[in-house]
Amino acid sequence: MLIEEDYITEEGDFVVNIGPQHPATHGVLHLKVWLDGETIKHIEPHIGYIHRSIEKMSESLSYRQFIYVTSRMDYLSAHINNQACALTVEKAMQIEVPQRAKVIRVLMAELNRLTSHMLWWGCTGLDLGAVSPFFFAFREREIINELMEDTCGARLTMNYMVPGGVMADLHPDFQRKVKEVIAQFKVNIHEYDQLLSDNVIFQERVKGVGYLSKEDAISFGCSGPTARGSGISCDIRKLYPYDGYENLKFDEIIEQGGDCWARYKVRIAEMHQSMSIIDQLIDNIPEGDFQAKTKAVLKLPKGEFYQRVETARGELGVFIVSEGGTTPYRIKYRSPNFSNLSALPTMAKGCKIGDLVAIMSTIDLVIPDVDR
Amino acid sequence: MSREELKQRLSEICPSVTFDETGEFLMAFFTPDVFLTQMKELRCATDLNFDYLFCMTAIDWKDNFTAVYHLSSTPFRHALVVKVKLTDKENPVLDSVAGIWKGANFLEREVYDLMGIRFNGHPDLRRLILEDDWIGHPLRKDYADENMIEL
Amino acid sequence: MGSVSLILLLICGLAFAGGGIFLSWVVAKTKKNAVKGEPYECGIPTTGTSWIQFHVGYYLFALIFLVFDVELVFLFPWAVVVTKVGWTALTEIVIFMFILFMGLLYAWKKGALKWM
Amino acid sequence: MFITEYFKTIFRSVKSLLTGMRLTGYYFTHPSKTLTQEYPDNRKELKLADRFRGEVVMPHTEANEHRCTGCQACELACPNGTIKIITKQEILPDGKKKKRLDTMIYNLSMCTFCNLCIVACPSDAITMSQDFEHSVLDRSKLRKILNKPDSKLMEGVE
Amino acid sequence: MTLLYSLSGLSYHIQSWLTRLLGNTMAVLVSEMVIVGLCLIGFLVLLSFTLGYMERRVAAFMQLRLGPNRVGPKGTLQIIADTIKLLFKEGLTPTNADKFMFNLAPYIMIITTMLVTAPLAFARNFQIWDLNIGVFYVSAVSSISVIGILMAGWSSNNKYSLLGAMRSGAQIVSYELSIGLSLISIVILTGSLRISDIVMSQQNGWWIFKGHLPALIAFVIFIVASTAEINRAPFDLAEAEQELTAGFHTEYAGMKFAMFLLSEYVNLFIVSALAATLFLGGWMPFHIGSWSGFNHVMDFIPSSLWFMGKTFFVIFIIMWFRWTFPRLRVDQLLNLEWKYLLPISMLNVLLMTLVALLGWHG
Repeated sequence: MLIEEDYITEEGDFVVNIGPQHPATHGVLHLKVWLDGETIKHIEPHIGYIHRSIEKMSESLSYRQFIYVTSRMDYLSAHINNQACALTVEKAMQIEVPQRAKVIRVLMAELNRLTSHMLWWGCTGLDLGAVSPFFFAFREREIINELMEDTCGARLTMNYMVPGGVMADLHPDFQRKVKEVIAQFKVNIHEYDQLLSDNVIFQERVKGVGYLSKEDAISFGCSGPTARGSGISCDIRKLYPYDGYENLKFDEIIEQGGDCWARYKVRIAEMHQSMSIIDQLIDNIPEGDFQAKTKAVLKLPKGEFYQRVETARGELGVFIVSEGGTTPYRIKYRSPNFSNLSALPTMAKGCKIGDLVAIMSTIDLVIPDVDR
Repeated sequence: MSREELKQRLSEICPSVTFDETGEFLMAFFTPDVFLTQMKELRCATDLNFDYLFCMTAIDWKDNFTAVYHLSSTPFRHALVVKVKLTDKENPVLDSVAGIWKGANFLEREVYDLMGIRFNGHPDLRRLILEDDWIGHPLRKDYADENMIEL
Repeated sequence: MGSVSLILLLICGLAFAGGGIFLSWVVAKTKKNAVKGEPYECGIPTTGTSWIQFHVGYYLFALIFLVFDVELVFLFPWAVVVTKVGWTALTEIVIFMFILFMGLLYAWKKGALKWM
Repeated sequence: MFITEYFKTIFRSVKSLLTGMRLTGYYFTHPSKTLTQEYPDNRKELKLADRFRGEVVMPHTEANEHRCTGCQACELACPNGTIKIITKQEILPDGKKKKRLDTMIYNLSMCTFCNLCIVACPSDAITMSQDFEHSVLDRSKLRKILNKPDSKLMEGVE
Repeated sequence: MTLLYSLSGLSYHIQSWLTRLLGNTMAVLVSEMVIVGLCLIGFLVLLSFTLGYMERRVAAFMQLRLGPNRVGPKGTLQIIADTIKLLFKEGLTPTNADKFMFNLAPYIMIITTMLVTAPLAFARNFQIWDLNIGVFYVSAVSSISVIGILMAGWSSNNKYSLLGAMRSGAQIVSYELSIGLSLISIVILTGSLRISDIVMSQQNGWWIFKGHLPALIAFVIFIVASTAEINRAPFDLAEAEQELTAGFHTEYAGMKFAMFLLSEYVNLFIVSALAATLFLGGWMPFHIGSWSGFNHVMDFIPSSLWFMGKTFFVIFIIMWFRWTFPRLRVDQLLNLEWKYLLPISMLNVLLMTLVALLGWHG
């Protein structure tokens, strides 16, 4: 009904493999590309190069242990992944999370979203041939990472969330440092515009490229900035709030363009929104416990539990089927990148090879999240 | 549409439907034989309009496979979980919904790869994640691999 | 030094490139195997040949280029004498360029300047 | 009008390009903004966060005492089987038999630094060190025994 | 002492052998040529080392980094270390490649680069060959390099290489026109194609100041087009790392790859030197009207320094481009040339003729 026919290789077709070892695929993604001159006729994504069987692994891990594995899925929004798992367990066991823990979680998640978007911005520049943005993006990202290190003990795969709250209290310097870095970033984000957003070459490269219609975006199950760039309202923080997002003032960014430029603008605007959320919370961290009292061994009641959160790339769903034991019977991670990647062939059809790079960088793929 | 209205409406589409309301979403059990037409109805009926298949997976229960479809509607914001029980453990087959939701193409390939459910009418049913010559389907409970490490 | 220098430069280039590559051939350890000889395509074996008939878009540019390059060849001697000849030279070249410019516009309109 | 639009495009493009060049030019002329940390040279100034998770260590006092009771909580908490605890039976002065720690094997090559073992430990016997230079030439060196030879359980820790 | 003796003995033997073989005049000529050739090779190698180091440092400073700083004082020997590394790399040839063309391509690149250096005026009265069609010669010979690139890309039997080579073919060929037209607009002013004449004509002011607006436009177009001509970012579509991994030289390794790298840097120097010669007065010192004191001080600086200074200024601008801008797409690249640069430079030539005929260029 809606599916295009499978592409059949003809005699004399120019088939180029892009990836798994390619500078622009951001990981080990293999794209088989049928070309006509420079124009893309068809793309076939081949994934699974770093499939680590996280779902199968989680089936043998306890509810305290399985959280850490999810940091390795979308490693750029590790906090948010962990948060999703912790929330699912809390929902199933009906644990009341202290207010302080909720605020800390949201703060950390938004900082994480900022770092993720910064890295994405740098990589977008890098993919389109401008090397300098990469280093500019890492300037603030590095400070935020160090700040994470202060509180969580690690920079990328933090494992800071536990069912019932967070693992440790905030570092005493946390508030001061966050304020510093946000103030600095508010000044420096204008450099992002000067270097890329306003640049005529960059705009030419992304405007009108990689069009994804609203219908297609819904049909492919896209989420996050990829879908919001096509005009779909799908911000989980707004639609199905968790951890106190309902009390915060922020906008859901929606662009109608559907092209790379719209997706780019969504992410840039989201950085501003994240900063405003951090501004609202940083001075209002309530006193209290950072962790609810939980039993040493967690046992989920029998049933099925689904919890979704908004990671930096879209909707992450954790679907746990429990038989009442200490480990999940079946666990499924609905990863945002998986669905977004499946829309890539539609977006890239009829574009040039150079556009493919732009499209991939504005979808902001993280391959470990696709493979899981 | 509220949960009661949804139940009412679903019973119209499929008289044999049974419900389970223990979870967060309304769960409806469909039967495999007329599954495809009912899914089409869910997608196309103007008052239901389940256009967003946001999660699809399968569970290996001891006596059956259960395919789980998480559906929601972007205009109405109601959600539904459709479940189909496949009792044939040796050779589970289900109709493909890849023609209804484009995203199901990849999701079904993943389920086929890891759980071994075949989808009738899928345009390109190959293994997605593992190599083409992999033996077995790892997410099945009876899957055994000599190289597997027990933790 | 005159035109001899061209031969000198030619020999220099040959000697330099040849010397470098020869030196590398002498000092570098060579160990050939089948995989090393494969063309690099991100680690995936190539499908089909790379030597295929290529899209015509590439050659259209070569054709238009040829027209304008001939123009350029005419312009060089003209440019040398234009100040001596005076206004006649300008009028002539305006006409010449106008015709060429029309050609460019024609190609533009026909879509020959669109990359396939 | 086509012609004015044409020249406007050129003007706008050149302006946007110059804005970008001004930014990189600014940083070129301000070397003090350089962020490079010259790592092996700055070891002395390099200060890692207190909570940085380097590797699991077991602190010993000067009297060669540790706090590990050998309860195996960390072994159970570890998701990857990084820690292995071997216990032995020890006869206390009052004649009772008691389980005591014999060796605590920690396999750094399998550790993901998730901190779950530290949280699980009831007697605060293990902690994370700030050491991050783990590279060795021989893989077997990553398998470490955390308790020092002939070390004893600290008085009063149960 | 023995070594010195044996060296002078050796050179004496060679001298007498040459004299016997070729006669006196020819012998002197041959030995002179060998010395000049060695000097030239040494100069070019040194030049590409300098440019390599400069590029890394410029890039680093623009990106808040330090750049190479470990090997040698301030990292100056880094590039030599890299060359030695490349020297010890295995020079692979793909099994299915067209082996003859594959191995020939680096030679073509280097020889073209060498040949273009002939008419450049490095300093006052210092030119390898001051031929009367210097400008024309440069524009003619430099376009041979596209053949080298096409050969490299086609013969590799690699799809990335082929795409890169085809792109570069269309690109270099197109931008050639703009370069030619901006050269012509200076030739109109000087009435001569000889490089030394062009430099001498700028005695009382460089063309970029004397030539009014058309000269400025021609200068900008020349810089942009020559950046494209030598395949440098933002026009590095032939290599386009993020799209074609390494474009036309994907399959090259070791010293053969080094030859491409070297020719890129020397080409960068050549186009910058040409821009400096045509628009910025070559080795001519900077003079201001009747400020004789100032002018004397300027004259005191050696002419070679003037030339190098101006050249490196242009090189810096081209590097500045590279580390600021994203890469263009292939159709945009050709749009830029055919729809913007070419019509404008054609108009510019007419404008320049007008300026010349009205005698404003004094």
